[in-house]
Amino acid sequence: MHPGIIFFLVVLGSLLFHIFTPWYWTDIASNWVGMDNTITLTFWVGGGVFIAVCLFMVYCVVKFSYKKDRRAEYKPDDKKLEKILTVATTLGVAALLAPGLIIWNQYVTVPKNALEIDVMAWQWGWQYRLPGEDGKLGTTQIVNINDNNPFGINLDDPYGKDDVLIQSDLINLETNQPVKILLRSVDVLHNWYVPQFRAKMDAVPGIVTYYWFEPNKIGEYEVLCAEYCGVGHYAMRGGVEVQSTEDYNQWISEQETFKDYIAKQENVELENKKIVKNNNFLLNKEIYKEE
Amino acid sequence: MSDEYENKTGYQAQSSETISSGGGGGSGTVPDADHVRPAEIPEQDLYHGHSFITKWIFCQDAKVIGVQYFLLATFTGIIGLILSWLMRLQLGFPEAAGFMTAEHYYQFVTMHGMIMVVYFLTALFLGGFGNYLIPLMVGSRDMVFPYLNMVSFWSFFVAVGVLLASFFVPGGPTGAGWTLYPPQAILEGTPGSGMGILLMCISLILFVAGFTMGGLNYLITILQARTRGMTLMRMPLTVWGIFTATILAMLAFPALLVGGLMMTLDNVLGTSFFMPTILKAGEVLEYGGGSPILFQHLFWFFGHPEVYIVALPAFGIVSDLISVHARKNIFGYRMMVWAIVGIGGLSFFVWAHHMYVSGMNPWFGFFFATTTLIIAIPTAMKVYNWILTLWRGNIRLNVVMLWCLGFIVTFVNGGITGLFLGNVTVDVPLSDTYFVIAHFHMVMGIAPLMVIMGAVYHWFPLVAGRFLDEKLGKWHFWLTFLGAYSIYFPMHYLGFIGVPRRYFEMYDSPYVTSAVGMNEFISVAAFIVGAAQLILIYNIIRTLKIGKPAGHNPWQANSLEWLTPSVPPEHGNWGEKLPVVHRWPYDFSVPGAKEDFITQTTPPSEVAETEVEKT
Amino acid sequence: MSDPKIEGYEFKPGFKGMAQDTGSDQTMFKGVHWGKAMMWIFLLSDTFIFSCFLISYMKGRGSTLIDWPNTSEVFSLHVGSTPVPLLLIAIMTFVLITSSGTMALAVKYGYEKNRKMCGWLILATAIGGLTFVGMQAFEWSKLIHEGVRPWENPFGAKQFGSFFFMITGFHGTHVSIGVIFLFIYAYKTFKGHYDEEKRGWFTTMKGDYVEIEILGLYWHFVDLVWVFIFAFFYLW
Amino acid sequence: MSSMSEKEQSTTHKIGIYLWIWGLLFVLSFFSYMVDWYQFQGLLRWSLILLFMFLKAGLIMAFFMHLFWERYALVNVLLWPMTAIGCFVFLMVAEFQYTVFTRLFYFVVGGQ
Repeated sequence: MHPGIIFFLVVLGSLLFHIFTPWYWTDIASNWVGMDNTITLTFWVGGGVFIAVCLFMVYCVVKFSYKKDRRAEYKPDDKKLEKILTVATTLGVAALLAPGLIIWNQYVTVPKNALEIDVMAWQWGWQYRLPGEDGKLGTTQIVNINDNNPFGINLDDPYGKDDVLIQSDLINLETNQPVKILLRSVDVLHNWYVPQFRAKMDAVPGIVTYYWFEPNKIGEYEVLCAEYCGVGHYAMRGGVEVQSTEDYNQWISEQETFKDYIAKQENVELENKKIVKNNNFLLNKEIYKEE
Repeated sequence: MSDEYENKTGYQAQSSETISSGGGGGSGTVPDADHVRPAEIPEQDLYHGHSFITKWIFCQDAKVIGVQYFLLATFTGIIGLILSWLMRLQLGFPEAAGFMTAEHYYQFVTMHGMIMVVYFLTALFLGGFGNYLIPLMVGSRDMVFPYLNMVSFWSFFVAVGVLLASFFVPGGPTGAGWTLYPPQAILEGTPGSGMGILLMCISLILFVAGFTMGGLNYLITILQARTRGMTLMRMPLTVWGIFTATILAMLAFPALLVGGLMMTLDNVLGTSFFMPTILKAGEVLEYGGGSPILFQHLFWFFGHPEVYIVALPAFGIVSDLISVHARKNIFGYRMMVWAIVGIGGLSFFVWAHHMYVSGMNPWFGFFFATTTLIIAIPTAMKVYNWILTLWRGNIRLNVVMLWCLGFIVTFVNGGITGLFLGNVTVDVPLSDTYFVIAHFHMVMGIAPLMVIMGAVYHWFPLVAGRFLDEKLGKWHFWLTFLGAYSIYFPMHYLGFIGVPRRYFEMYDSPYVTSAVGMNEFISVAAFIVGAAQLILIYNIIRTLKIGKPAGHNPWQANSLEWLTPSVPPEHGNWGEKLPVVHRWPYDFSVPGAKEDFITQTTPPSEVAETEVEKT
Repeated sequence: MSDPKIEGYEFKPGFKGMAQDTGSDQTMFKGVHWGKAMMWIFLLSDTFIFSCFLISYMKGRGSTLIDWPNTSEVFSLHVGSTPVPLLLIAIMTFVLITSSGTMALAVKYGYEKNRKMCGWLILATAIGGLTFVGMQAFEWSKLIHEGVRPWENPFGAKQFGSFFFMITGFHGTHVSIGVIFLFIYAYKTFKGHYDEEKRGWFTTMKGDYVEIEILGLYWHFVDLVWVFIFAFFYLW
Repeated sequence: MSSMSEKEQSTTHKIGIYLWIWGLLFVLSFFSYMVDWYQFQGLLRWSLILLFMFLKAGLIMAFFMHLFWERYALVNVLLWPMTAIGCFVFLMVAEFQYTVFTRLFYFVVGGQ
């Protein structure tokens, strides 16, 4: 078989694979349709160039394969053709870049009404914190983290007391409500990524990073860690449930606030102290016995 | 010691006019048209080895050093290949890979990446092809600092030794991913966070030191030791590619060196360059205030030029191969040179497109997306010029040309997906997924590999004096090309469904279940492609014994490396007198010429009746 | 240096000359010795190393919330009982500049083939460098004595100690290597190796006074780096 | 190296120029030391520091390292790569300002 034909089949196969592939992106569940559209645009432009270049190559290979009595054309360059190609390429690239930059501008500009969610990552798990009635999250410090303060909230920050704590890797979101994901990590890099929402950003220890999206499809989604974070990386999962406003309000009212949590912990501590006392008592008795 | 140096006399600044017709017939008087400026650099003294050790091991001949680099890089590359097999076994057939833990998997991923990018591709292109071809192509006797060149190889040797030693230390090699991002690289929870990462950093620092010595050689040889008549704009594009890549390496490796050094200090001394306050297993570690993103900036300030360090020599070499085997001049030579230089220059202003979702200052996205897509323009020009070189050529469809065609297909494919990832918005859903893996394997794994293979088939007759077998070569090409394409083309679609990279296993997510079949397919293809490389090894061994002798200039090429008095060229390359260059290396199929090529040393008076446009 | 004479080549000044040099055959840097060209390119690479260090330092110092120590206090020296800010650093700067000046003169006398003068000036440079390293060692030991370590710092941000020891250490290593080579070159100059074109140990090249200039380039570079370290580390 | 011997006459300069530059370097170093001595602050301090630094660096490179007398081909090869460093510096300034902003805002100040 002529090599040109095989190369042609490769191009054709690529095209057919693209058309008939069962592996394609998941149904989008957020406002970032623009990203999908830009990808589609890039596919049309880029795919067109790929096919055009490869078919031209195949044509050349078939048409101009070696003949002993023929001479190749002698033409060191063609300024005009090169100019045309440069301009055309520049236009194509600009056409791809423009929507990219516009949507990126939306991506980094968070709408005013977005709900802030503190996503805290560690090796290997997630937990979440929502603002309470004041609508603001309290500041945090990693050094504050202990059993009584699992999020490391600064105790002297008045905004922190009513924060809603969700000590689970599952979180619920309200549909059509923009959320600003504030990512932080206590140890290494992580990345809170839901394929259906398209958006992602690394959680970096030492700073707080953010991105935003607006979930618009009710359902359950899986959270994946998308930045390598050690041996447990592949198993670092979480979940998101997008709910209607009523269901969401119902759910949020059942969650405990930092204030509740402190009160509960104090109770537990009291209980623990009692238990420890008892234990010590028993222990002492046993030691007595042994002696 | 001084008697070991030989000054090949007979070619001094004063006595130049009588022999300036170089490769052509020296009839005594030289026509005006053939006049070339007399020599301005004195003849180089060379150290000639006497014993086996100084001739073949601690050798100062750039050609031997080139082969040494080539062999060691290939050896390391084969280790990288085996590691990739193990990874594919785990991903495709996890039940058959029961011996592999997640730790092993991540260690293999890391070592595979680092080996292939730095110790295989960089060393092979610059150390291997660079050493062998630069002096031959620019017409010098050797590299300008042969001793330094030898030390360069041996530092690379030690670097590889240290790298491989990390397989045998407690904790094993580092499993931090080839990007070595802190904090995880030096924290428990990542395999090899103690000795492994330390040895990796040491090995990289040795590599950089060794490479700097080699790189100085390549640059000064090209800038200051060309032969008479060899202007920069008469150099083959191979030399241009290697030259620009070396400049990039000289300026980019410092960032890696600094990053590696600072991480080593974080690891060993407990400094906090990259380490913020960290809570690990309920305890706050003794770090604080550092910035992990700084490492990423340093790493990619090196890492992006590194991509072009691998790609530019490939661009250059493939241009030469296409031109020779299409019997046609490379289309738009000037444009090709400026594209190489432009890509090289721009590559220092695009690094953070690897970091769109890293949490850096979000406004950087605008800057880096723009600069990144600007790079697409010169790159696209190069692609156009390659295929326009084929247009109305007289294409020999031999193995070398097949590899070039394979390069064009894979490179265009990978370049197009680069438009996806460089454009900041499109990168957001696709980054850190298999799309990225497919993209960079296609564009800087398979595409440069195609060029390496083409170059091996092309220059083997020069190095060994015998042709590699065509039939075996065709089997080798089709298995490799079709296999590799079917590994990486479908892999993009895994990225579309959102499978993150660096997952040890991926079968418990409902939406990726359908990836099982594809993973098995990719793994099988990977095994076949890897095994197909045995054909090349067999071919080389067979050829060395019974291959068809090549003789002088077997491909009817123009460039200087084929015009040495002896094949393979000896130490000193040119025998009695250096060649004199009269034209660019692409005068193929000139109308009116006797044959379809005019070598670079042919003086104008000999081809006066032809219609040569360029000189 | 001013234009050498090359047979069959007419030098032109300015950018026109640059275009002509770049477009010519054989060499791009006309009349520049291979070793000198190599040293320049190496220094360019080394510049990137120090730039990366200083950029990291800027990023590290800029991002920390803990106060950076007041350098004019930390590096002050007591004269009698009054603390003089940055006194030692100022002296070190003057010493290094002095040695740079002697080096420049050594290069000049080298090209004039004034063997004795050249040798003595190189020796003076070496002694200047040695003094600098000695004072740096004193400064290190003073800071270590006060409790500053690469991993901690009693006066403020942790990164102060880390960057201080790393950057001055790396610079000090450059100075020390330079001092070793200065002594070797002084020996070779006095021995007359450059007059009789004796080959070096590891090179096929014949000895030439241009080697003094190459060494000089390295030494001035070390001084140059110190200018930046002085401005960014001590004065900021 | 034969071409070098021809070069020698043209490579030396009068000793005066070296002494002048030497003196200037001392003076500039003294000035930059004075910036700290008088504890200038803010923009003035920064512009003075940078001014004296670049002047000193320029003098060393131009005269001690002979760049002033070198041909433009060499000078340009050496200076153009510095644009990459400039870009790196510029972006890292933006980066540390962003870092310190997030740290202050989310760890210390917050909504207060």
